[in-house]
Amino acid sequence: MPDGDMDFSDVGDRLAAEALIVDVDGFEGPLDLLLMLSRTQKVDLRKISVLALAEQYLSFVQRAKTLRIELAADYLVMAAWLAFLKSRLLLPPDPSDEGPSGEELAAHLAFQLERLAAMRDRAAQLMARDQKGRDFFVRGLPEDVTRVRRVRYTATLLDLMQGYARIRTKDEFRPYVMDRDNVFTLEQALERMRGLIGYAGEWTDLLSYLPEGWESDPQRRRSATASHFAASLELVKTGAIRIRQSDTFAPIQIRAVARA
Amino acid sequence: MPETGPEAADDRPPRESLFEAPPEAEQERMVEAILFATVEPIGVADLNTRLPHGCDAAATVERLRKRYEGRGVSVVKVGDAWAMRTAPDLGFLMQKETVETRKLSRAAVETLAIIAYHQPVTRAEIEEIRGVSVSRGTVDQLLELEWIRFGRRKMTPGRPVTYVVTQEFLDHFGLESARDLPGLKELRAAGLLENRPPPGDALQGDDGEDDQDQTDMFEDEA
Amino acid sequence: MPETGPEAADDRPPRESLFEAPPEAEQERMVEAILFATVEPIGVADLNTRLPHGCDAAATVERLRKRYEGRGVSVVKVGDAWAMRTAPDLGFLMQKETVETRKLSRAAVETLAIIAYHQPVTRAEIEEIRGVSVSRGTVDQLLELEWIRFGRRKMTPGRPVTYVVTQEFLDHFGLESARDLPGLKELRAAGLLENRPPPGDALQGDDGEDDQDQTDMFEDEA
Repeated sequence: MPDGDMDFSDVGDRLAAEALIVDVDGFEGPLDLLLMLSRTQKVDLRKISVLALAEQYLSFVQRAKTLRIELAADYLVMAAWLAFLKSRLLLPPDPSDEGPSGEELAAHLAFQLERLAAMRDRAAQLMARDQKGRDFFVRGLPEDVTRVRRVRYTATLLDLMQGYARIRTKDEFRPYVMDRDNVFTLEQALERMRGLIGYAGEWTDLLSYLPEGWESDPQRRRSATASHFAASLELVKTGAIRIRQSDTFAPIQIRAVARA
Repeated sequence: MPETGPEAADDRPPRESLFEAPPEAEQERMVEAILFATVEPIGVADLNTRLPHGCDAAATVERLRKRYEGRGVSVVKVGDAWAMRTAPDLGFLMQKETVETRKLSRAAVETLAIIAYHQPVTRAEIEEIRGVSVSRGTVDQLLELEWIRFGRRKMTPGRPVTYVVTQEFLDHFGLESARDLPGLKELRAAGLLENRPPPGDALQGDDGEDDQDQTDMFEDEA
Repeated sequence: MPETGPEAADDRPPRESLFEAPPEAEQERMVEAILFATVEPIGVADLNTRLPHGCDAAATVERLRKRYEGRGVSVVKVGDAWAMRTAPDLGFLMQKETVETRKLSRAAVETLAIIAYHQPVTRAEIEEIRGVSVSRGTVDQLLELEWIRFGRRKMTPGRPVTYVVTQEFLDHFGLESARDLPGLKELRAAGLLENRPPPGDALQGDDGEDDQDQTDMFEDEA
């Protein structure tokens, strides 16, 4: 600490100190005040005498007290800490003490002050830059991007199938009308066979009784075969005809029962 | 670029004397900046009051207009005033498309399904199957989506137009052909058809025949 | 150059297939129009989505920047985005356009500088640097101006939220990136951007990590 004590013998310094006291509200905390005080040393912050700074600060706090100026708690906390720092810096290091040395603490304070000063300089530089809306300008008449909203419709295969299923299911509730085009009913077959049976003296293939137009189309043939078979069973039951089949899947034959 | 700040401008006072106009190029820069930043078109008189003494706004704006000819931005006259606008042929760049995805309406889905399963199919046939009339909007929407198109006319009285599904439709639904559409049997197996379909339903049989039947069904009816 | 207008482009249709990018001059017109029409800086990716298929926005915007050098309007880079702004030395012509901004308090200005140089930075770190607590109003004001925003949380106990500066900040102060902040290198070289805890502080271990974060942030933006 080369500078040693700082005294207020100089009238100007004393006046500056007084002014500081009056302006205490203008400071943003103890660090701000310390930075201001350090300026009076008029040296590079890296070479600052922290001891001298501590002295300045402590005497500032002392004066504030004598002038009965209320100091915020953090100013007093800083004063206590600086008093501690001062004692560390002045007394020879105690080997049994494990805490940081006075020099380390002083170096950190110097660092904090330097950092704060640097940030202030940069802040000033930043605000001195060309600013938008003051030095340079944006397009005054922006042509807003018009948003074209396009709707994209989607449907999944499932939607499609469900839709179709819905329609098809709905069909079932429609009054049911038998599509008779391809159906030959039992009644029709019975009617028809009753008329023809008289001519069946010999065993005749049942299928030869199928009406014209019902032999070739598979659906029609199936329907007519079934109804004619059922009708023939009916006729067997009434004793009008006899029926036989020689083997499985062999042709079914019928013959009229000779009337006694 | 702090070097080109207001200080830089102050560095050239000799050229900016009160009675000497800035060089033409400088006047052009100034008018360019003003036209860019101004909120509304600005008249020559207004330009002159904003420019340093001795500037000729009318001539400068003309030069600027020439300079921007064929560029993406042009200097245009709006009434008696001047403004800069983007070139009209680039208007399409000023649009931002937002695509909104929406589900197809139930009517559209059903109509589409009927066309897919029964194509080629007339509007009357669609209405018969759906049991309700088909709105023009629904068909138009499907045509617009390019999921259906007109098929050949039906050889029946009135020669009604038919609808068929498109390649676009197949692509969208991941089908190779309309025949890949699951039949009613499969729909039922998938639980989509809870109830037994009515007897004699054309789609009852196996798939290959179904398509055939479908076509036949309508041709018969016609 | 009027020769490079849209007509000129039309003169060479054989080269303009659907999947071929428009000629360079045409791309330049397009980027010019888009940047000109828009107030907010636009990223290269956004430009590419607005340009026709195959355009190279990054290269085009660089050419455009060159073209506008020395003009009354310039193409400026703002972070990863691009914008057109009037030349700063012509600000004196724009009294009409000047936006009266609320005067920032000293605390706000300092806080802004600390966030810019130390980002990502926590409130506690700002307070440590300034030596006083940061009032809510100060941060709110900066957030409202959209000059700062929340960054990712710090990986330290309590996972405190951090602040970083925004693209709007860069735009407002004419910075290409946060790395272009005046004197950033010098500050770092002098160790003044380190978050150095007081000697004997128990949290000393975090120091290294914090610095890492800070460096990363600036490197990311490169």
